[in-house]
This record gives sequence, C-alpha cells and structure tokens, in this order.
Amino acid sequence: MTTREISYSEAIREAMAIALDSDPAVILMGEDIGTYGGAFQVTLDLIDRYGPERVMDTPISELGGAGVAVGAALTGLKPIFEFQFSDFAALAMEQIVNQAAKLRYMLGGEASVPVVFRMPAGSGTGAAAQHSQSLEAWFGHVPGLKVVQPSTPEDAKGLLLAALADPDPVLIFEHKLLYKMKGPVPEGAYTTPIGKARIARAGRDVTIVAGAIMLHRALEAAEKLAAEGIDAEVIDLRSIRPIDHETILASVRRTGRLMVVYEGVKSYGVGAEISAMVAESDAFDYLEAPILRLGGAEAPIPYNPDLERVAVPQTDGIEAAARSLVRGEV
Amino acid sequence: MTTREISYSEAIREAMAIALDSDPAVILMGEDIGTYGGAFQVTLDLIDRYGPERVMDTPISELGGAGVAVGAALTGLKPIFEFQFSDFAALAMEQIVNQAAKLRYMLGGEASVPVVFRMPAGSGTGAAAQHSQSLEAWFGHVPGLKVVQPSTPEDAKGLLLAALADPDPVLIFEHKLLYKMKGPVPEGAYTTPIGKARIARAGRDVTIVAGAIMLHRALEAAEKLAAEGIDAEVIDLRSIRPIDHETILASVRRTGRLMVVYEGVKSYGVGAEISAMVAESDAFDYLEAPILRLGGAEAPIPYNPDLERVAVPQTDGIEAAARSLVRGEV
Amino acid sequence: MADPDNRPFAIRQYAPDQLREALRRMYLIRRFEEGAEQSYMRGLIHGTMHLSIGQEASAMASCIELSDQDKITSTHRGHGHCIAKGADVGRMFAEFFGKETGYCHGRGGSMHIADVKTGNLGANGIVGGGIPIAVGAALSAKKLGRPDVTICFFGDGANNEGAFHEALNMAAIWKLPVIFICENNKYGMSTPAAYATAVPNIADRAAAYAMPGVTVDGNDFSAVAEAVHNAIARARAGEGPSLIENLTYRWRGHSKSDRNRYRTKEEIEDWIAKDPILRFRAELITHGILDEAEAGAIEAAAAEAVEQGIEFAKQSPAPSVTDVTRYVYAEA
Amino acid sequence: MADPDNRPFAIRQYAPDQLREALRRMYLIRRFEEGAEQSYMRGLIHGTMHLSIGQEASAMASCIELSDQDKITSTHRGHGHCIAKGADVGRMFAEFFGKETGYCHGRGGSMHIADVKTGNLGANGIVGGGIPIAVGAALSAKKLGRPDVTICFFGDGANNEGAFHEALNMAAIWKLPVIFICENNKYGMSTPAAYATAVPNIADRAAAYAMPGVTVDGNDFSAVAEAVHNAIARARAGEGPSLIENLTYRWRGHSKSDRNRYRTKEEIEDWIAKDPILRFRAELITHGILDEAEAGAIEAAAAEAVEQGIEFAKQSPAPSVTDVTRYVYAEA
Ligand SMILES: Cc1ncc(C[n+]2csc(CCOP(=O)(O)OP(=O)(O)O)c2C)c(N)n1
Ligand SMILES: Cc1ncc(C[n+]2csc(CCOP(=O)(O)OP(=O)(O)O)c2C)c(N)n1
Ligand SMILES: [Mg+2]
Ligand SMILES: [Mg+2]
Repeated sequence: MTTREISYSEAIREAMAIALDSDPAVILMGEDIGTYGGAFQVTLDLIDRYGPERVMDTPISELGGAGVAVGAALTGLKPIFEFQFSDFAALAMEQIVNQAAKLRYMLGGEASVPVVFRMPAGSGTGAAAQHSQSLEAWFGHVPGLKVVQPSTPEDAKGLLLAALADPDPVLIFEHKLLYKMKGPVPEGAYTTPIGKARIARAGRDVTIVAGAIMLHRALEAAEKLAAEGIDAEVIDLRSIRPIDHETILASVRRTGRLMVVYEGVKSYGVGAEISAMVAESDAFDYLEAPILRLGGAEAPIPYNPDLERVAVPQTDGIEAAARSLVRGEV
Repeated sequence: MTTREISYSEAIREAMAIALDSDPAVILMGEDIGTYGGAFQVTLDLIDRYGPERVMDTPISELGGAGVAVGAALTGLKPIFEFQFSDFAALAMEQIVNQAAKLRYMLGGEASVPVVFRMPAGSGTGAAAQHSQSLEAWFGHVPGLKVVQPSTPEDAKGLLLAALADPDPVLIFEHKLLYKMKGPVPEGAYTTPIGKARIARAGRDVTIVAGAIMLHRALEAAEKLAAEGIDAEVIDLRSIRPIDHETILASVRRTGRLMVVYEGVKSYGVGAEISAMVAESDAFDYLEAPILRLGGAEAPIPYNPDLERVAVPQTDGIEAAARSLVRGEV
Repeated sequence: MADPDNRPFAIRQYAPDQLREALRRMYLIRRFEEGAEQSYMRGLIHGTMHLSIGQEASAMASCIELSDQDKITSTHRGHGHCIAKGADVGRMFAEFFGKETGYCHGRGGSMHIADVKTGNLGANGIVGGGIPIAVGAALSAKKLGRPDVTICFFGDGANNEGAFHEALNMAAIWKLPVIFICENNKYGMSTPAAYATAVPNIADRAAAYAMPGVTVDGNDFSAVAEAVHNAIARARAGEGPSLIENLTYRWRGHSKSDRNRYRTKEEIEDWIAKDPILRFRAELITHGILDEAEAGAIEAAAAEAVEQGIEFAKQSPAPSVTDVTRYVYAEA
Repeated sequence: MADPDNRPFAIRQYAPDQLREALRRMYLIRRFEEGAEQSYMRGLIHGTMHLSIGQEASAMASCIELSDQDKITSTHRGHGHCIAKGADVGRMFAEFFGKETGYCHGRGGSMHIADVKTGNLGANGIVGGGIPIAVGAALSAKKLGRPDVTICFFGDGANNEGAFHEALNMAAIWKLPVIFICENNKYGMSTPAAYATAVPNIADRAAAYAMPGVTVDGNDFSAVAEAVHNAIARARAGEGPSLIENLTYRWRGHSKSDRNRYRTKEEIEDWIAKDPILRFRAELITHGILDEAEAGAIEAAAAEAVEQGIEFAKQSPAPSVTDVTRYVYAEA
C-alpha cells in the first residue's frame, strides 16, 4: 500500500469516502456536513461526490438526529453521525447511552446498532466553556459503547474504518487541534484495531500514557527529557473503552513509574481509570513512585487564551511532572 | 434537638417541608410529584400541605424542566427538581452540565444557580437497564457541580438542607433501596456539610470506602470480618464532588490498604477517582497492597433478578474481597 | 344486511379471517395482561409492569395491515403492540419470568419486550425514546428502497418530550414512511394531558410539522383502522408521515405502584363500559363475521394460549449468572 | 404631516427621545460589530464570533419597552441584544479581548456575553439553550410576584431543538410572562430554514402551544415593536406567552469560518438594500423625530463610543492565570 502525507481531517474524509464507495448502507448525517462541509471542514466536498442522499444535513436536533441514526442502524443502515462539537452530545446522551449502548443487551442479543458517532473535542480554539470539553470519560463508563481517540492521521482513518466494521456503537473523539496535522497515511482500506494501544516511543524510566493532542505534547516532552538522560516510554492510548490493559501494564512493569496525561477534567477523568487499573493489578508491585495524573483544571474551559492554555496540560508541564516523578520528587 | 427514627424518604420530605416553610423562594418541580406523591412517594402529601403553586407537576420534559429550574434559580427561586429516575437525567445533561454547572464561570462570577437536583438511583428493583443506573461519576467529572450521596436518613435530610443553602447547583443521588430504611434523624433544621466523609466504623486493617446502599453492605461485611479478626475501617463517602481527600488519606495511612465499593459500572466509576487520588498522594507510600475496586459489572443492569444481583457488589463479595486484600492474596 | 357502503370501514376492508384473527389477538392481549398481573401477584414476575387493558383496539387496529417487514416501536405500555404485531405469548411470559427462552433472554423484561423478527423493535423504558428510533427505521426503508412502513406508538405524556418534536420534524422534511400513533389515555402517569399539554388534541400538533393529524375514537377498532390505513397508504406512496391520536383509556393503574389518586372511580367505570373488545366483537357479530359461539371459542382459545404460555415460561430455564456480561457486545 | 393614526406604530407609541435612543443603539450595534470584526482581523480577539449586522431592528425594537428588571435570554448571535438591552460597549469589548474588566471577566467571550444587571441573562453557545432558561426566569417573576417579562431570543435553526418544544409547552400551560422571539434569518449556519423546518413560517408552530404567533418584517422597526408591545401587554396581564417571528437576514457569514457557499451574492445584496437602520432613520426623519444633521450626529457618536470602547478594552488588565479556577464556585 502506498503511503502519503495527508492531514487528520483528510484521513477521516478518505475513510468516509471508502465506506461510502464500498457499502451502500453507509450514510453520513450531521449538521451542516453538506454544502458547508462541516464546522471543521471534515466532510468538505463529500456532498458533491455522493449527493445529499448519502450526505444528509440534519436540522439542529441532536437528540432526534442521534436517535434517527440509532433507529437506522437497527434496521440496516450504517450511519456515521457527526456531532458538530462533542459538547452537543450532552443533548443526545439519552439516545447514545440509554438506547444505542443498551439495545443489544436489553434485547438479549437480538439486535445490533452499528452506528458511529464522530465527536470533535477539546480546547485550544478560543471557543470557551460550551465548545471545548473533553467528555470521553463519560462514555468510557458506559458498557455497550466503544470509545476511541485517534492521535494520528493514520489512526484517524484506520479507527474510523474499524468502527464502521464493528457491529456495535463506536464513538470517535477527534481532537480539533489535530485536524490540520499531517502524517503518513496508507492509501486504500485498512483498519486499526479498536482496543489496542500503541507504544509511540519506547523508554525505560517512566511510562507516559496519553491520547489525542496530549500524545504529541507527551512526545515533545519526552524528547526534551531525553536530552537530560530521562528515557520516557510514551503510549498512545487510542482506545478508551475497551482499554488495552496489557500494553500499559507491561510497560509499567518495565519502567516502574506511571504518568497519565489527558485533557479532560482531572477528577473522574480518563487518567483516573488508568491509574486505578494499574493500582489494582500485579503491576502495583513494580511501582517505584506514586501514579501521577496530569489532567485538565477543575474548571470549565475559559475564553481568555492564557487562561485557556493553563486549563489543560502543556508540554512544559508534562516535562516537569515526568522529571519530578523520575527523580523521586513526587 | 430531639431525634426520632424515621425513614430516608421521610427525612427527605421533612427537609423539603422545612425549606418550603422557611423560604418562599423554594419550589419543588418534577414529574408526578403532586397528587401521585412522586414515583417513590418521596413528596407524598407535600402538595396537600403546600399547594400546586409550590409543588409543581411538570410535563414529561426533562430537558426543558431542568432548564426551567436553572432559569428560575438564576432569577431568584430555589427549585428542588426531582428526576423521576436519575437515568432520565441523560435527557437533561445539556442543562445540568452546559448551563447550570458553567453559568457562574462563563459569566465571570456575576450569576448564581442555586438549584438542587434530586436523583433516585441504583438497581435492585427489577426495573432493568434504563431505570437502574448509577451515573454519579459523570457528574463528579463536571466542575461547577457538587454531588452528594446520602447513606442514612440523617444525612439525607442534612445534605438536602445543605444543598439548598448552597449558592451552586447540587445533585443528590438518593438510592432507591434506601427510601424505606429507617434511622435516627434530628428534628428541625440542620445541615450536613457537603464535602465531608464520615468514618462509619473505625478499624485498623483495611479502609473500605463506600456510599449509599454500598455503605450498608460494607458495614455488614465488616461485622462478619470482625468475627475472624479482620478489623475494617468503613468510610461513608457522602460527597462525590468534592471528595473529602483528607479523611480518606488519613485512613489509608493508618490501615495501609484500600478498597472502594460502588454500584456504578466499575470502569470510569467513582472508585477509579478515589483509587487514583490515593495512588498519587503521599499515602501511596503507606500502601501494603494493591488498591481494590469492587464496582458494577461491565454491563447494563439486567432484568432477571439473579443476574441483577450479580451485576453489583453484594455483602459476600465485599467480605471476600476485603479478606483477600488483608491476607495479601490480591 | 345494511347497504355495504354503510358498514364500518374494517368490515368493508378486511377479510373475515383477518377480522377474526384481530379479535383473537385482542383477547390474547387482554388475557395475557390479566395472566401477567396474576403472575406478578403470585411473585412469578418481579419489577414493575404497565398494563394496557382497555386499549386493545388501538394496538390491534393499528397493526392489522402490517407485515413482518413493517416495523413498530413501542412503549413501556407495550404488551398489546407486541401481541398485535404477532409475538408469541409463551416467549413473552418467559421474558417476564426472566427466562433464557424469553424474547430478550431474560435481560429486558416487560419494559423492553421486543420481537425483532416480527418487526417489533421494542418497548422502551424511556418515554419518547422510541420516536426518533422509528424515524430512523423509516429512513432505512427509504434509503434501502424497501417498501416497509414504521408505526411509532407513544402516549399523550410523551408528546411533551423534545424527542417528539425533533423526530416529527425530521420525518416531515424527509417525507419518511412513518405513522405516529399517540395513544391518548388521558394521563401520563398521574398527570392529565389536559394539564400537561397546551393544546386540546395532540393531533393539533401535526400542524407544526405540516403533516395530517387526526383524532379518532381509539376504542373503535374500525375508526383506528381507517385512519391508519390512510396513513399507511400515504406513507407507502412516498407522501410522508402522519399523526394519529387514538383516544382511549387504561383501566388499570399506571404501574404496580399506582394509588389511583388522580382519577375517579366513576371515570374508570365509564371507560370500562366502553370495552373496545366487546364493542369489536359485537360489531363482528352484527355484520355476520362470526356468531356468539365462534366468538366464545376465540375467547376461550386465547385464555388457553395464555395458560400454555405461562406453563412454557415456568418450565423454561433461567439464564446462568455467569452470563451477566453476555450480549453487551456482539460475540466475536 | 400625515394623519396621526396612519403613522407607524413606533412613532405613535414612543417619545421622540426614546426613538432617538433606539436609533443610537442600532448604530452602536452596527459599529460595535464592525469594530469587533476589525479587532478580530487585527488579532485582538481570538476564537470566533457571530455578527448580527443586518438584524439590528429586531434586537432593538424587541427591547425598547424593557426595563432593567425585565430579562432577556440571548444567543450565540447576541451582541445586538446585549447593546439593545443597555450594555456598555467598553465592557463588551473588554470581554471580547479577554480582559478582567469584561462583563464575564474574560471567562466568557462573545458567545457568553451577558450583563445580568441590565437583565441580560446571557448569550448562549448552545443553540436553544436559553429557551428553557427564559421560561424559568418568567416562572420566577410569576412566583415571586414581580411584574417582569422575559424576552427569549433564538434563531430559526433553534426552533427544531427539543428544548424549544418543551419550553414553549411549559410556558403555555403555566401562562408565563415570556415572549419568544425567533429571529428568522433564513439559515441556521448553512442550513436553510426552508429545508430544516417542516412549516413555512416558524410562527405557525405557535398553534402547537395554543399561543398567538405572528410573523413580521424583522427589518421594520415599527412592525417588530408593535408585535412585541402586544405580546408584552398580554404577558403582563397574566395571559401567557406569545411567539413572534422576525424575518431578517445576517449580512455576514455565520461565523468567522463561513465560506458562504450556501447562498448567493445576489441574495446578500438584496438584503443589504433592506438595511434596517437606514430604514428606521428615514422613518424618523419623515415623521420629524430628527433631521439629517441630528441623525448624522447620532451615527458619529456611536462610532466614537465604539472607538472609546476599544481603547478601554485595550488598556484593561488581563485576568491572572493563577485565577483559572476562580468563579467555578461561589467564593466562601
Ligand atoms: C424520559 C422519561 N421520563 C419519565 C418516565 C417515567 N414514566 C414512565 S411512563 C410515564 C407516563 C407516560 O405517559 P404516556 O406517555 O401518556 O403513556 P401511558 O403511560 O399513559 O401509556 C412516566 C412519567 C420515563 N420512563 N421516561
Ligand atoms: C446545540 C447546538 N447545536 C449546534 C450548534 C452549532 N451552531 C451554532 S449556531 C448554529 C446555527 C444556529 O442557527 P439559528 O438558530 O438560525 O441562529 P443564527 O445563527 O442564524 O442566528 C449552529 C448549528 C450549537 N452551538 N449548539
Ligand atoms: Mg397516557
Ligand atoms: Mg438563523
């Protein structure tokens, strides 16, 4: 397979085009995904290529729209539903959580809801408290859902195609700041398995688990730490539900130190689960230091750009925290 | 103050009556809270005593109803809004999370939303997947909210009165199986501070943190363990946001072992936060064993009563887990 | 015999066999729910349930023209819809008894009773939860070029949910083959529709979606059948959705915990006098579709089927507790 | 001069000073938004913003009768409402510049601009988010015996949200003093109202809540003022809510990221020709409320106030980054 450099949003678009080409049951739904091309221009020209019958603009009706997608998935279609901002999924929790996630179980396995929800998430765009949240932990808490969070263009495409092949509902948290980021992406169809983390940088001194934009900040921090002789292993979490316990535990057993970096609010966030999962495992015995979490501030995302910046982990903070952890200062 | 034995739901009702008597700004809102007395008969005869102007039946409109309560709280009223089942808050996440929780912050401190949401929660009633959830961790993840979970009639009353006195939105998770449970409750007005845990049973060998119905199961388990010489300390969590770090950490420093018992789905649940909070604190150095979580199964709540029972921690499971933890078998 | 044109719609429209089968299913619904009620009192069923006794004409007349390819979405008060759509009462009882042979393998119970094979996408514990789902099912039919229609049942209480509004609007703008059937039994739990809903008739709200809206006597089999027949024709012709309001009444309390404080005994008795099954039975006899003896036989057969269903359910095995996480995800 | 009875409503109803102040605020809105746009291009403002240029009559005529005790809830396109309700443009700019002197102390920005003291409960980043909140404010007025009314602004796109439906129904059944004002500018982002909404006029949906609904030319100050005047009278008399649809148009793109692919240049130009400010200005001159020179002075004063506002904002201090969690909870 040839590999080219394309952006995260191009990779997602390419995955959608492959799906639309190969499966007549696939449709796209969402607000302004047609002519407008989506708030983040991810669907861009798909309406020109596939027409409004396959690329459906929905009214501003998140609960109903998600519910229509659920009902369609239950009866033969494979909808990819874009929330314009993942914050608006707060309007559709009932359909995502009470319906999509539970239908197979409530119906004793007699039904399947192969729907994909695309969730543009995260802060850093100056859009303030209602347009900048990182709510993935909520969905991690819901059996019946799968939740992924691609950090690279390659995974953005591979995870979307994996989600479409999955018979159960999958939520994809796409980080807004990554849409324009470029990276190598194979042509054609391939899937990135849901539930598998990836060692993005091997190292011996500390394990840093991170996803989405935080992966890149963690990698940057790791490079800086390398200059001072600290060798961090950086794991790209990729999948929030299910979590790849084995990859993380094996790493902690090697490094003896764990730090989790995530953008969501620190308490009750993704890092809490990963920390707790390690603390109750046999890897506990390998821990040489407390498990550090670097998460978002206990505040809504503020508008002022300096406040917004300090509200979530940045590279320098990751670097400093990892250094203290390795030096035994925590 | 005289103390009598009354039930958890009587205690809640008494708190509401005190509030209605003492503050004309207090109103009750909710579905069928009037003549019907509420799905769990918590409001019972309050409509007869205070009339439909103070005890307002709402249409079946959770999002709108919660939003009306938020707008009312913003402009002078102090609404106590009952969700008939906390599962239905999934319909109102937008008003609870995007509005109530964030308004003060988004408006730079210029607004206050003193609303109380009552959330009947938990399984054990045979009501299956959409009427049995324990979603408190979701709200714990949201800055701007306070979240409490009374385990006793006394706290049910005291925390409701504290919530009403609080200028910020408070969610009270009431466990359905506790409504009929009796306990000593002081007469008259008093508040139980939000954010303070309580040592329900002192012990030296292991700290068990639990809330709501799980507290009672943990206490039962502790009694059984006492017979075999295991002395468990049981902490009534009471407050999910904020968490009383100090009480928990001090206990772990004494016992060296921690187990968290909660009914919500295990992963990304309340136990994850408590475990992670301890694992990153100085109490980490006192830990003699992994931190155990006993949470709900990774499944929706099933209908069949035997399945339903095994889907959440029970006394025998708590007992067995604590025993293994103390004996170093984990 | 009366001039054929003056006979009720159902008599004109459906074959005698169809009409007899409709009566049979209505009795089956009634006896099933009575059987469920008794089983509940005997402790064979736990949790709660919502009985539709008194509403059988609405369920059956709405479903009479549907095939297994056509879909329905149902509600917490869904036993009638399920039987009208063709489910087997044995598997239904098995579900209520929490057995592995139940339609949901004991995971769902009354509030999630479904039979996907006969097109019943399920009862729903969330008021209004099934409305967008029905629109989605209609979208599938349209996009995949299938002729199915979807019937979406909901109560008067549900019409104040945002989901109702969003779903009806989308069905209308996309002209989807879905029929919204509001079973207005005057109360959402204890709350009168007259208090909770700003308009006198729920069908008035059709105007907000530029779709036809009619209010019919929901205890009149023929009136319901005619309204639904027209709506189905419209849907299959690609002309879009309709809203039908069936005025009816539940004889029993809202659920097992109801003290009936919000309505009078007289009101209940008035409505019991309007029994939709007796009315339909009399109509069939009047028009010579069957005689008293045949009607009695149908009634007895329904009772017998219910007895057998209960027996089947009792004999059935319970799920294994080790399977608590089975069916959460597709099996690999 | 024309027969007094034939003069436009606003001219008959309001004192010349009020009318001049209304024109002044309309210019202030226009210049404020132009100033914000330029500041954005110069990098003084980050994030995004939604300009209401072209919709000033709707905002101002809706608010002309309101006191500071009356409330409004606004939208993401809320600058006009904020100024019409009496906010200071200096503090607004300060907010957009993320400064501590801003209305939200730099935490909210354009999408959350508010001025609680003048009764503006805030713009809202969630489409439809303010609608139930407005109903809650009206509930407070009613329960606490205050005479306030609440005006609830929202767009054509918002009328398809479930929150719209639930909130209007509750306002109607409780006869609350709230006026729902839909600013129908033909598009929700890129999506035509004609596509997304099943009815031709959004005011048609008033029928679903048994409340009066009218559609008016939203660029005609007097037409809007008259409709709102009647609705306020109704609300203050305890007769309940009304729905008013102001047909208008936004000249600019939806937000800073709009490529304007969904509408034509001609359409935009047609609407620019219907400038609501020039129209109101001409009307005031025609009816002798002011002359050209006075109008020019008002316009210039608005421009001047905007310059000063920008200066104030520039000079203001930013919040301290150590205060990131300040205002999450009440201070003890
Ligand atoms: C979203 C939601 N809100 C509330 C409930 C609790 N509840 C169950 S049935 C019901 C009344 C429903 O009334 P209606 O729609 O008229 O149906 P009916 O029971 O009369 O058949 C209520 C309030 C629920 N299950 N889901
Ligand atoms: C719940 C929600 N859905 C979607 C959006 C994204 N969004 C912001 S404004 C807008 C269009 C709103 O249209 P309309 O109500 O007509 O207001 P207008 O922008 O035309 O003033 C959309 C889709 C949002 N902010 N909130
Ligand atoms: Mg009803
Ligand atoms: Mg618009």
